[in-house]
Amino acid sequence: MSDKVLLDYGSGGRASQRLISQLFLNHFSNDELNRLNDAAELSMSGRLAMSTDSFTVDPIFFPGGDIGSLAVHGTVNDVAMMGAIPRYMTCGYIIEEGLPMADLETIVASMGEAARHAGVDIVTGDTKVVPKGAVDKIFINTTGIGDIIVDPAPSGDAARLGDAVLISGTVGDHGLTILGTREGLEFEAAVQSDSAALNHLLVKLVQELPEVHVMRDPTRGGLATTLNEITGSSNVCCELDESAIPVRLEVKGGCSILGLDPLYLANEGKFLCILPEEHSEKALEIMRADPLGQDACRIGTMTDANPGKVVLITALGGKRLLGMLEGEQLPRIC
Amino acid sequence: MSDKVLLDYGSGGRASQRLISQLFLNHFSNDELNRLNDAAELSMSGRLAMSTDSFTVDPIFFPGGDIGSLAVHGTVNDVAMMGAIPRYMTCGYIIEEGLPMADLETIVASMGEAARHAGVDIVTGDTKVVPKGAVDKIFINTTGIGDIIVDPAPSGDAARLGDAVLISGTVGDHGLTILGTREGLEFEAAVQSDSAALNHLLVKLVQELPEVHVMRDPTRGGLATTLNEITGSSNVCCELDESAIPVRLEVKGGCSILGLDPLYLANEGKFLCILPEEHSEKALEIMRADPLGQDACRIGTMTDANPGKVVLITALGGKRLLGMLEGEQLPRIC
Amino acid sequence: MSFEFLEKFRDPELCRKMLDRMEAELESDLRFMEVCGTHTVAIFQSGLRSLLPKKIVHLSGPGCPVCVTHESEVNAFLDLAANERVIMATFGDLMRVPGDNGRNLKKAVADGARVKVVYSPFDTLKLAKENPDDLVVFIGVGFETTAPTIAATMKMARQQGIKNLRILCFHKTVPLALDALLSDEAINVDGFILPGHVSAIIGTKPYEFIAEKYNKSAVVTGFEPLDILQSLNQMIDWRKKGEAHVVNNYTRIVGENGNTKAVEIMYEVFEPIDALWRGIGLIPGSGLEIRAEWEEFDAKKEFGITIEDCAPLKGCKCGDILKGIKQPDECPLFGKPCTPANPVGPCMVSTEGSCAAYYKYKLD
Amino acid sequence: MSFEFLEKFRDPELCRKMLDRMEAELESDLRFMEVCGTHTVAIFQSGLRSLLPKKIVHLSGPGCPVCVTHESEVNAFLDLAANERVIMATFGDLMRVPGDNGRNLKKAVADGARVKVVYSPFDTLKLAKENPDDLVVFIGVGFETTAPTIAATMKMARQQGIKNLRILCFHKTVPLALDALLSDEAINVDGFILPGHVSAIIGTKPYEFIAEKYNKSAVVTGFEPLDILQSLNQMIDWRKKGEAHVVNNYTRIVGENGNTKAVEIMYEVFEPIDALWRGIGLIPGSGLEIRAEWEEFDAKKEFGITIEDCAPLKGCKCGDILKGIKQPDECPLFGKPCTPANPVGPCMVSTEGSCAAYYKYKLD
Amino acid sequence: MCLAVPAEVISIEDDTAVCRVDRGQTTVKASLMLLPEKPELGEFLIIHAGFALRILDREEAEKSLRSMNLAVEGV
Amino acid sequence: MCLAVPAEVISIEDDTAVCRVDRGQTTVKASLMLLPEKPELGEFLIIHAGFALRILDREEAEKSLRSMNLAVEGV
Ligand code: SF4
Ligand code: SF4
Ligand SMILES: [Mg+2]
Ligand SMILES: [Mg+2]
Ligand SMILES: [Mg+2]
Ligand SMILES: [Mg+2]
Ligand SMILES: [Mg+2]
Ligand SMILES: [Mg+2]
Ligand SMILES: [Mg+2]
Ligand SMILES: [Mg+2]
Ligand SMILES: [Mg+2]
Ligand SMILES: [Mg+2]
Repeated sequence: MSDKVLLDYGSGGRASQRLISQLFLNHFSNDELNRLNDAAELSMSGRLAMSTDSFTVDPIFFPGGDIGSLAVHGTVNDVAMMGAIPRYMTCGYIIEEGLPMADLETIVASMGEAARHAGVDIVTGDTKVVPKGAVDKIFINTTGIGDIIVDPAPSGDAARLGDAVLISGTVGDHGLTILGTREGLEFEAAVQSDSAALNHLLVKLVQELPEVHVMRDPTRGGLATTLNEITGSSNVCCELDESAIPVRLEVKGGCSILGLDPLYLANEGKFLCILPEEHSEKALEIMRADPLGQDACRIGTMTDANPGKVVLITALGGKRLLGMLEGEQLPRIC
Repeated sequence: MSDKVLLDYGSGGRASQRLISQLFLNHFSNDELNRLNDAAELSMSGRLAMSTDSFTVDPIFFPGGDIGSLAVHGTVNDVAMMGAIPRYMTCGYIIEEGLPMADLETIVASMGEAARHAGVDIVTGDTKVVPKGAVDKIFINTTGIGDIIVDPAPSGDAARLGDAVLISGTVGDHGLTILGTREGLEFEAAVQSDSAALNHLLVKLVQELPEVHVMRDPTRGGLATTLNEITGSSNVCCELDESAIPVRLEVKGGCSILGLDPLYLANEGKFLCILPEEHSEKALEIMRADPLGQDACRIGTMTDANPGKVVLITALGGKRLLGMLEGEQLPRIC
Repeated sequence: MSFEFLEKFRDPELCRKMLDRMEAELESDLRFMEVCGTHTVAIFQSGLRSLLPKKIVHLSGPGCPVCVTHESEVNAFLDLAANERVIMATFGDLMRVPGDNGRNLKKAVADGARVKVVYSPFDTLKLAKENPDDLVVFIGVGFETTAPTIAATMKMARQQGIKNLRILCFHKTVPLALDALLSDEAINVDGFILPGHVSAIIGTKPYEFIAEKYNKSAVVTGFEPLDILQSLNQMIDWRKKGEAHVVNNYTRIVGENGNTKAVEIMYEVFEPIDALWRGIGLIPGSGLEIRAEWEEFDAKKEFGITIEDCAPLKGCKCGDILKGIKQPDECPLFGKPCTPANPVGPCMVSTEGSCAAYYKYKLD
Repeated sequence: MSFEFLEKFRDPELCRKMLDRMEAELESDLRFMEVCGTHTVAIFQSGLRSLLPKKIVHLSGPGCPVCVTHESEVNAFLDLAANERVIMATFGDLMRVPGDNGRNLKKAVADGARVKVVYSPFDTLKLAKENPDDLVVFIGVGFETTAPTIAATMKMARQQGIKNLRILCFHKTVPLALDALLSDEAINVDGFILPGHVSAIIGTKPYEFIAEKYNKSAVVTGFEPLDILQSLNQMIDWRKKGEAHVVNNYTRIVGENGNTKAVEIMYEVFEPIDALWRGIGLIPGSGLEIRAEWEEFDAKKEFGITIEDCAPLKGCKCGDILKGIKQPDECPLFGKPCTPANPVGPCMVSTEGSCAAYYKYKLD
Repeated sequence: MCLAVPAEVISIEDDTAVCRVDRGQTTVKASLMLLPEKPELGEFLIIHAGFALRILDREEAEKSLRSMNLAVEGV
Repeated sequence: MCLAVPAEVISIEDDTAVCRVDRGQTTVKASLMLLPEKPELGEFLIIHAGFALRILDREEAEKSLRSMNLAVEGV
């Protein structure tokens, strides 16, 4: 294969076949994918969780991961947030003509590795190569599917009065890492993306505690936005204890320079767990037993104070709204 | 909402929520999507078919369809080619900052309409907005899932000696339509894309004829490439009767000017059906009873002449190889 | 020194005591106004506002440089952004500020304008070098804190022989604006929290007129909760005694004479000019303009840009809010239709505007 | 007239009769060579080749303009494509033609070059107008069929005052190349199928030397199966009689004097020059060069491009194939490593090359 | 690369003809700059790279067909 | 927009200081062009838009804290 990706590699012709067999099958190989049918044949049954995400992160390689591993983690996590065991994944690559083949191989290898680690098979895929300038380097879509193992499945509208709000670790690491790679921003932070597959931990959690009401990963928009979505859907108020929210000093420092709030920065390896008060200690115990949840802690409670809103109880003991942003200035973190 | 798509609409914040609720939910509305969870909860069982495709067609609006309807048809068809009833779909939008909102709405409306017509629910999705220049207008990924209703499912490696090769209608319509929209190509053809959801017809076909060996839609790379894939996987020879292959005169004419072969042009609403000789008449009858298969005909036979190859028997009665192209000169037809 | 030490200025325990003292000492409403958007945000974000005694009335003055950037100035930079030769460079704060017909820089980018958000004006040097065939125009917005950084950038550009950098200079200075505000009879403020970082540059002397001419108190204050609480307690004491003072509480950062080198650099490049303030109007001598000796950088000259006053916004109560006559949520437009996503008046424009802070942080 | 009428030239029934006649009349092998890539493709694509009697030996001459474009010419346009000022315009045929180190235009695009595939050279006028700050360079490749279209485009460009269009002129002419080929002692061909569309421009006279000088037959022929079969039958008859003729069988398109207007326009702009043919070498007077009066369009002059001969390719048997001494699949490199995706020699380069046609269409 | 196709003139404007290719409704534009004479509507042109190279001579075409038929007569 | 943060000087090169922000390992570069005097390593700067505006005066900071404590004594 040539040292750059050419349009021919997305043509459906011989060049496409070479790319698929020599690169994708090589790194993703499994019986179903290898058949190269229009669709994969899967055997599943009962209640399924299905989720999709497109990944357009810039830069495509960043401390702690790359677009390939991120594309696995993002989707595996979304499936697992439903109390499901992620089983199968599809991937759709859109590649810019001229992308170094070595970069593509690194990404595909990283994706294969992440999928094996998460225990999911990539069973079907699609590759498009578009003319130079029609896409920025590479975008990846992944769609995942898994078996839901609890009934009812955790859901964003299932938070209830009195529920404890837990977070699995520090917030803002991924968002600040991406910012730190931006040219022109003259800061350096010893921090890396938290991008990780949470499914093994999440499955353990719901198996032992099927009482979990909500699980959700605070990705784009960060903790604040995700909690606002949940309080909005569940019509409860989340009272958050600012001092309890774990934020790395490096992330705090980076945010102070840029005038940003870490609660709005993206995470790619954290989850919120909302469940009845009485199970919160047990949940924390399970979370902390896993390296991906070792900094887990309780950060708030669902109350009836301001239904639909998130209220931050500040370090001073004051209260203020933690609203949803209109948009954000920081593009392409996922 | 503003008259152009802004980065904010992909931020995960309020602007994103407005876009989702006012545009996507409005056109796609169904119970599962409306819950806006990280993943959709589906109830299915048994053998499932799952397929994904990214759509990067340029132009995004073309005679006979647009990228929204195409994104439904492409995936619905791939699922149905497995002898499955397509049930659910996900969609991932990647939108260029500055895309006219009216264009986006047209595309989303068209996608909603196509999904309803195909009888699939769009149950979860993802929207990214990337900076101007980071993508060319809009790309859409769809992933579909359906219940396989035959055992074994049709498969690209299941063609057998003596099988009849049927095509559901004229070839090259989509590819030539897209070429006809290209600036600088001074030809006009009264032809439109054949983009269509074939699932209702395909389901009828396999229900009545579970003996079907292969069903496949000759998209990128056209009839020639798809047949080469099948003969390669099944290790049989496809002897094709050139005179029997239906090609519109408009497509023939356009190809003659450009020096192209219609057998390599993409189709988005046609399928190849390969099945035991004795069922071919029945299959054609079923196909012709549906408007989408009214021009169906038999175009060839699987033999042992040149295993793995496609042989064209020309109008003169000569024989030649119908090979696979290295790549193609015609980008972004899907 | 250490960061732990600096964190003492946020000590919750001491804050609580300050608040208790305040509650105990307050006899009647104390109406105070901060003149710096960073204070506005600090007071809301820390939760301090929710802890202040009812009798403390918190008002926000014309303290956000983005909010007071005049409609005509906004339209001028939006017009310029549409120019194909131009790459606009700007602080992120300006990206959403609306001009006429709902235009803003975010939408301009969507329409094809090239706009680059910079963290420091220094970044424009690199931008200019990387785009030698284009004109990089930096939108010079900000008070005395910021103006010297632009002046220093211009000096560096001249030194490096950069020919394609321009500054669209809309800088404003704080003391004369305060004077204009205070000269309004309707003003109803007991004391001012003065902008700490502006003062780090200009020192404390330029504010002395507040006590002398208007008999009001004013404190140069830092941005930590204790800084603010301490200043409020002082004002309570002074009012009890019937006194009015201008004092510097932010001595760790602010010297009496400020940063003379920065002031020098600022006035080497800029000179005072009459300026239009959004929601306030013309304030003589309250703006900065590029001196003739530096006109090679002057985007206004290059593009013949002039700034004219225009009719005030219908229904917007910003005038009353800036003067402390009304609170944001007393404006009938607040929240509907006026929101940060769709601001009607200046106070909703920037995240540091008083209406925006109310909208974003205040619990009902 | 009608298309139905034209389709009669493909009538399968008549073809069969022609083939039967051929079989009946053939006494020994007839080795014929076509000199036009379009004939090569027509013979393979129609399936005609598989129907020809075994005694008919089909050989492909130097008839594809892409294949005979010299290695140095290919490197020259690849070098130029990398120039940032340049937008290359080209027929699609050249996109995959390999230069040294495996370079080609497709890879150049991936590396950032701007290359635009055009259907007609006329399209370059629009391209030049749309990109006034860039230089549009059209790669002028092709025989007499194509050269007049480029000449007409240059005339139109001058008329429209277009200043930023250049032609990288590598055009070649057929008759002298045939002469060179025939002068080789090793040549083993009984008769030639002459390029119909080249002849539409130059007429039939320039080929008369084939019979006169070399005592071989040659027929100007159309591209439909019957055109080709009819010409082959004639050659069989002539050989029987021991005669050699040059005749025109494509009279519906080709006049004795060709298209005098097109020839005039072509030579108004171009003049003959010695040219290097890939796989053959230097053929005096067989190329076209832009005349001094038109040098404002001359990319070679503008960029100081000269074309030098270089060592022939190792292992490639194209020389023998072009002369009819070997068939493509007799080359040890055929199919491995030499394929259309990764061509070693000229005959595998374009889809009209004889090795490429073998690879693409021939059944084992 | 010498590919040229016959097409029927359906309209002419200035030096450009719009021509129908094959029996369907596909048309292509061709410059008439290289043609010595102006074609009539309904005549056939042979088009290469956007230029008409020649007007197709119907009588010659018929003659050719006749001679082809003659050549195999009695076969 | 007058946001400025304190940061500790950890190295200086030419007219630029690399400074640590908060207790973690995040650093930012700041131009010293506007400072009347050169800071020492370990000193704190107040940084705005990439420029150091002032060196933080430790004694004054301690004085302020003392007076704050004094103000609430006995409360
Ligand atoms: S809410 Fe809006 S309209 Fe009302 S005062 Fe504030 S900015 Fe003006
Ligand atoms: S197969 Fe390749 S190497 Fe051999 S003669 Fe043909 S072009 Fe040359
Ligand atoms: Mg398919
Ligand atoms: Mg998702
Ligand atoms: Mg997600
Ligand atoms: Mg696909
Ligand atoms: Mg790019
Ligand atoms: Mg999620
Ligand atoms: Mg698919
Ligand atoms: Mg498909
Ligand atoms: Mg998503
Ligand atoms: Mg674009």
